[in-house]
Amino acid sequence: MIKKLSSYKKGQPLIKNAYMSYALFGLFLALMPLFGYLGIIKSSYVTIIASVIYYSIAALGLNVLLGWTGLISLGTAGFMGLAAYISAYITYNMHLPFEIALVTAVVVSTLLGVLVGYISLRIEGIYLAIATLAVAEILRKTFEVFDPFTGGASGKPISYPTLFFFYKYSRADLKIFETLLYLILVLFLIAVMILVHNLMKGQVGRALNALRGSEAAAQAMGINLLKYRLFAFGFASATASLAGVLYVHYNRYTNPDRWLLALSLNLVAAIIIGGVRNIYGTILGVFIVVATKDMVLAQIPYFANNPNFALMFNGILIILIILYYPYGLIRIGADLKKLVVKIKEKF
Amino acid sequence: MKTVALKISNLKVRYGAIEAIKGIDLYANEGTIVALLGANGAGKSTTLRTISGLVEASSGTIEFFGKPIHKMDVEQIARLGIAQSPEGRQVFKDLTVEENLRVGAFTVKNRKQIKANFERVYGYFPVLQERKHQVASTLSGGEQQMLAIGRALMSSPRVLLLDEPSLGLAPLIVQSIMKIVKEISEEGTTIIIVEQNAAQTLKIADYAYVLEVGNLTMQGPASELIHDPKLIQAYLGSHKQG
Amino acid sequence: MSTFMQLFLRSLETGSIYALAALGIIIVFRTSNITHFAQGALGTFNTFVVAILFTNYRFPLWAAILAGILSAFVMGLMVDYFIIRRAKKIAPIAKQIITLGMVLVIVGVTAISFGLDPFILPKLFPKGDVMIAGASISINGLFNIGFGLVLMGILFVILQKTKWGLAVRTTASNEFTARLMGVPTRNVTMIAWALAGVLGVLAGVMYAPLNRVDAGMLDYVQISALVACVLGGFQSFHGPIIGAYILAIAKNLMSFYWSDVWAEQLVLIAVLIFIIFRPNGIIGRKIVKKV
Amino acid sequence: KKEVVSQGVTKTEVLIGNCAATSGNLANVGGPFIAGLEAYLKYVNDAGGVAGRKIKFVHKDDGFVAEAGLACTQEMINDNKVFSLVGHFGTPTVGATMNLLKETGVPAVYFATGIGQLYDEKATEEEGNYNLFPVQPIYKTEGRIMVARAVGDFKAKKIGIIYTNDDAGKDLLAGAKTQVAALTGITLVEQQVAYGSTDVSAAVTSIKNANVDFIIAASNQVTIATIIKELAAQSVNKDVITTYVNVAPAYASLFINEIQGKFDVYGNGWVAFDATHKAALDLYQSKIDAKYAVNAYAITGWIAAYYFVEGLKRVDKKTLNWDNFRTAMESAPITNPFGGVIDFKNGQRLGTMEMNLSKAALGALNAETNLYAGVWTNVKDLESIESILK
Amino acid sequence: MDELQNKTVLSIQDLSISFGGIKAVDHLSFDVDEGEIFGLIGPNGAGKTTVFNCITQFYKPNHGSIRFKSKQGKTIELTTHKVHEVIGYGLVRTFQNVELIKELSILDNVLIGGHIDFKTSFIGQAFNTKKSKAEEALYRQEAIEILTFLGIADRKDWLVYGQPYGILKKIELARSLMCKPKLIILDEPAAGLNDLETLDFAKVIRQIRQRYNCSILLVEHDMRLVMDVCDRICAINFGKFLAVGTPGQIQKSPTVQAAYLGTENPA
Ligand SMILES: Nc1ncnc2c1ncn2[C@@H]1O[C@H](COP(=O)(O)OP(=O)(O)OP(=O)(O)O)[C@@H](O)[C@H]1O
Ligand SMILES: Nc1ncnc2c1ncn2[C@@H]1O[C@H](COP(=O)(O)OP(=O)(O)OP(=O)(O)O)[C@@H](O)[C@H]1O
Ligand SMILES: [Mg+2]
Ligand SMILES: [Mg+2]
Repeated sequence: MIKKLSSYKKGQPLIKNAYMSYALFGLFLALMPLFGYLGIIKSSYVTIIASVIYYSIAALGLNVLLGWTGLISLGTAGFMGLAAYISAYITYNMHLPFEIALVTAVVVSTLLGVLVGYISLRIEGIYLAIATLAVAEILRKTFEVFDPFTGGASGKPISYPTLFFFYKYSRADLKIFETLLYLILVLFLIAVMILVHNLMKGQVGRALNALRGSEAAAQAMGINLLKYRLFAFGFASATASLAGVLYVHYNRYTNPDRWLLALSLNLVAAIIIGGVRNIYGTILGVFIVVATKDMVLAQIPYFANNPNFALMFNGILIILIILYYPYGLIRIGADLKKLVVKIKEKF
Repeated sequence: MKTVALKISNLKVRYGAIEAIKGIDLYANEGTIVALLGANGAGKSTTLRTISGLVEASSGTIEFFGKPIHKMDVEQIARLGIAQSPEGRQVFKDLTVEENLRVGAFTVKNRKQIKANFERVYGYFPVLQERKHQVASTLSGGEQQMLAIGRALMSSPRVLLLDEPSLGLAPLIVQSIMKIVKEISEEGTTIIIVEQNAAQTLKIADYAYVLEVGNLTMQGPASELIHDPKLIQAYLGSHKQG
Repeated sequence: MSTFMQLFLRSLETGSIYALAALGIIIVFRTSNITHFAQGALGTFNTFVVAILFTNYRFPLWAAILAGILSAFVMGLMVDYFIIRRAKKIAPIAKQIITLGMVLVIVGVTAISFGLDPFILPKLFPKGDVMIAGASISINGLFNIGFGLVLMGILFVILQKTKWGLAVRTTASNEFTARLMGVPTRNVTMIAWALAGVLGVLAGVMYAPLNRVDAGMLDYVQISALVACVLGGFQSFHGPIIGAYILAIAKNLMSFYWSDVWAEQLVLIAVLIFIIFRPNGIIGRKIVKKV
Repeated sequence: KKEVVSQGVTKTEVLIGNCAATSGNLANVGGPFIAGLEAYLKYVNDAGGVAGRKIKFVHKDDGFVAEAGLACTQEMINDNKVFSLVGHFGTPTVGATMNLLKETGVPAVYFATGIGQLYDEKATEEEGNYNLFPVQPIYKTEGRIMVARAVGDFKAKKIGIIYTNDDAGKDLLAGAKTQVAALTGITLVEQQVAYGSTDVSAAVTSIKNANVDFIIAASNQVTIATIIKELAAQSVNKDVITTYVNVAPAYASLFINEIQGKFDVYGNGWVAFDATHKAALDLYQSKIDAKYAVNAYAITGWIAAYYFVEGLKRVDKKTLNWDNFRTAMESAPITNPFGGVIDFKNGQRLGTMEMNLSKAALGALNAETNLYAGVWTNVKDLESIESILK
Repeated sequence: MDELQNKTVLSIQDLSISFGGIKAVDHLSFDVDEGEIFGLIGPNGAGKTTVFNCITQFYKPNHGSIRFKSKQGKTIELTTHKVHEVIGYGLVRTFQNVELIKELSILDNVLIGGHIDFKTSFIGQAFNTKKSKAEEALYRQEAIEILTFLGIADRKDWLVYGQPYGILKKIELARSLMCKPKLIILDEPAAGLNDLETLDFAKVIRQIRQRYNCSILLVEHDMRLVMDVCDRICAINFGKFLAVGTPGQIQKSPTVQAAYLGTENPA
């Protein structure tokens, strides 16, 4: 293994074709439920990994906005929640299929996102961050008080939706639905990864980079501020709402307390500690923020019995990563490789 | 013997993997003008930054009137009386011209002195006085450059580091800057000046060093260097002038 | 009229709490370029310190508060010394996330060191009401309003008129160059963090008697303070204070005269619309970018 | 057909579990709750367990987050293979796992939340909620009782209700409305405040101006003190009733020094500490960590364990499986050692239906702080809506 | 709006703009011809950058017209257009204070200059179609050619961050060449170059004109460069017109000498 690693040239990924690597990654994720059934991993891990997946979808879109375009949004949770409620309402109260709910929820949330994008032309930096926070707060308060639609603070438990326009849920199909929805999550994640990859590697990515680096230069080079900001906001809200829809159907529940500022901040944190403008970095970051406490720390008996220590430890971890890997933990890969090479040279 | 105001010995500086300064020795006597010349990326700005403590030396020493300063903090060094007009101007963009100058005098305790310095700087650059309530970011390029130089002068420094002071200035102003530099050096301030315009600089400098990719390749009294054929070939081209 | 006055006075009291928290946020922002998401958590921690000293160690209230201020000050210094100082070269966005990490740490530490139970803190002036224009307000409330205003007035003068204030503003503008000019930016940021800590515990101590001391006590104050900063403008120190009072008053009037259910949302929408037209808040001047 | 034991059961042991928030902002509820639960189980185990089996209890922190609660519950059911979930905790977790509990059929005894979805007059096997056994009062039920008290005991005609916009407040409001609709000549003035709100003065002013006879403070925990202190500050001086969740000395202490006799604050209760139930309290206090001696959450944790153990006892030497357990739970009413009876028969899932009434009063004076501790003194014993209105 | 005369590519007429009380540009008029290298000089704060900002629409002038004969052969009144539309007509600029994206490689920075010509749609890029790939490769090729032409191709994969000032100026220039401009406006392109480099740069400017068959409008304080490469020069002071003419004429103009050059005339 060591030989193999170091035989690759510096800076070259292990798998050359990016698409191939995404496909393999997807396959790996897709096998999780199987591992769960076989008892190789705890069945709860599948649910936690699922949460890593839908939050990653939201985080990838947010990375386009935050990382590439340089606009901070603290409104992600609001958009996720909005889409979750819309989708829940359409499937559960209106008895329409999942696909219709998905499209409607994503479209509505994205339109709202685009509206906020308009605001971003006038409001910048920290003001924009807090303005988006205000938007999310407005939404969250509305989730709390608009009971007929949201179920209020008790939340909205729903059942599985009709899939593919015909496949209705019955209790006997529990496992199938669980797995199907999980696979849909994986599929969407890989699709979003490829989408972000394609868009950000090319002209769109460069345009957003330019907007971040120098608005003046970007405009002078013909980049339409409005168009690309709207795109970035639209894209981030679209992925956030996609994630929200997947959230609510996978968990069959949502409540207003889920869509707090803390979640938006966690997603920003995930991007920063995983790696700004880095696809795998984003997912790694989400894993650290969302899953370490439950999947890693909780397995250590000490932390399991002292959850407040786990909380503290998670916080310290975030701070340390930012201090020592300010460009994202994903760089640890390169460092490890270097270390392996070094060790190899020594012996 | 004149007092040595600044003495750099065997200085090395790295930016990550790149070694920008590869071991240089340099000194400046009190009240003299020392020019630091060299091509793009030779390490001139890095040298000045290291003197001010903005960049850490990887090895070597820097002494200010015999006192080692290379381990000191930036602001400590500033308080000793070393001022710099940095590359890229670095004015405080959201502060007014007046506030910028006032910060320049941050280390000066004496109010009278501050007032005198204000008058002096406004005397050198009347346009700054006209614009004293203007926010620095809206100044023209040259006006910002004047502000940066003026700000450095506000602290009545004992050693003044000027990084390309004439950048972006109109010919007339360049001439007057050179005069100003001469004038304050005659008052006893030691000046290290980095310039692209070698000919003009050598005219006012007492001593000059030439840096090439991190190494000192030439040095000598300015009056001699200005006639050195190697230097002429490297920096003055056929544009040699009298 | 007395109804209005009643709401108005109570809003001022709440506004003082928001204003203190907002001022802490703004001081940190202006010196470290960090949006201080841990302002509430730090304030909460130190309010616990006050409560513990008062309840378990039987300190007189004023002594407990002083001790809490001291602990907040020291904690602020420590945060700067151990974390912020090491993060100088890190991008501003990443720096804010450090404060998120701090929230987790502080919430954990609060639970570990003070246990899980909430505490009670009485008012500094436990008894007595005053009638003003037909509205009653407690002496303590009046004190809070007065104290808040005076404290903020002092800070305002310091920041606007003194050399220390200039140092703060240059630190925010361009820290590296400020150091080059001899501005002790590290002391400036350190004191800013310490001061923010103190303002946090003051907000906590003012708020606690209205409610109780528990882990989430300042969550809502934190968000209101952030919104107040935007409303008032991040470029000035008095803007956020004005913003805080306006926010508190608007929320109460809106929920009394309009809708108890939708007041919060309506106020936030109003704030959003306002900053679309004044993108730098009430006080903030427009930042011109010249190319 | 030969009966087999369900998962989590061995000859010597029965495994149960739950998911609760023991970190974060709700740890002050989750922590004591778990402690009370464990104390009762230890007490039972020390006495030899039930039918030769010791009860083993596992729990996990979910931080009050829905999806973490779901994952945790799956881990309990699928990986740990618990026999039953006891004291499942918190609105998000219960909400997110309701489907799962129904589908897997795992018995769940006691829910530490009052959300309305648990309320069912006739649970069935098909619907799946047949295996869910709520014990705590459900807020909707309590809201009805509050109105009954206002009308029956305080002769109020115009009732003001200040409710928080969370599940507790809203469900209490819904219950109150139901009861007002069932009565004649009673009006209800509603004011909403945000849960955790720092300033409720607008709502209080509105209620004051409405000139009501009696006030329902439909809010749990944090916000109750804010509301009552504001009522005192504005000298509204009308008696107030609040939910059972707040009927703990800690909450009375929050406001007792502020009301200064201007008005009385009453609270519903479903656990009574009066003379008849003294034995239960003594037992509890002898087994629990001293710091939780009067902690309401710890007591409810104790009760959660108690209800499960009662079911277990009834299965006794029969095969311990889910069917038998459910049948046993329904077989006869179960008396709460701290008062009240819950009857699960015929699919009734209503939680506690009888409540007592107590009043906040001054307790011991702390000389140094010059503050009184708050206590609750019993005013009326457990009663149902019908008997209150009689 | 009048069509521009045959040889005029840019015509500024009666341009005025003020900030608060300051008249930064004051009824200024001048024309630039096709294929011409035209210098704009004046003391610091004379309003040169402001003129550039008006031309490229970063500032909207208070008064006056700016007409431009576009790549497409039409006369355009620039003041009615948005900043990002200007480059589409073949007018591109560099900045006095370098405006580059530090975290990107030099090559990527240059590629940004090709933005306006990029044809593949968002959708096409999202699916990374053949066409998209081909177009990307084409522009990459072009960018490398330009970098080679300016002599910095060896650095193409380096980050912009940490590059010396002279290189930064060149990257900006390279970026502006990506759109095959008709008129390039350069704000102090030689600032930070030493004497010898400035000399080389004069050559580069002439080569650019030849290669792209374009006009160049430049602001520069280095008189040797200006006098060396410019066909005509316009001098301004306090936003007002002073003189226009060949380098020889300008050098001899007493008003320009007094306001700007000084008597100690270099070169
Ligand atoms: N922050 C930095 N990070 C990495 N490398 C740097 C950094 N700053 C400078 N360098 C490199 O160090 C070397 C010396 O740079 P320096 O700025 O000192 O040169 P200079 O002589 O002042 O050049 P110029 O004439 O362009 O101002 C250059 O190769 C430059 O690329
Ligand atoms: N946005 C603005 N607000 C206020 N004043 C401005 C603004 N922009 C420019 N000015 C003023 O207008 C004048 C012209 O500025 P401009 O940048 O055009 O000068 P310039 O000729 O390019 O000078 P330089 O050679 O120094 O770059 C300056 O005095 C400047 O202070
Ligand atoms: Mg330099
Ligand atoms: Mg200019």
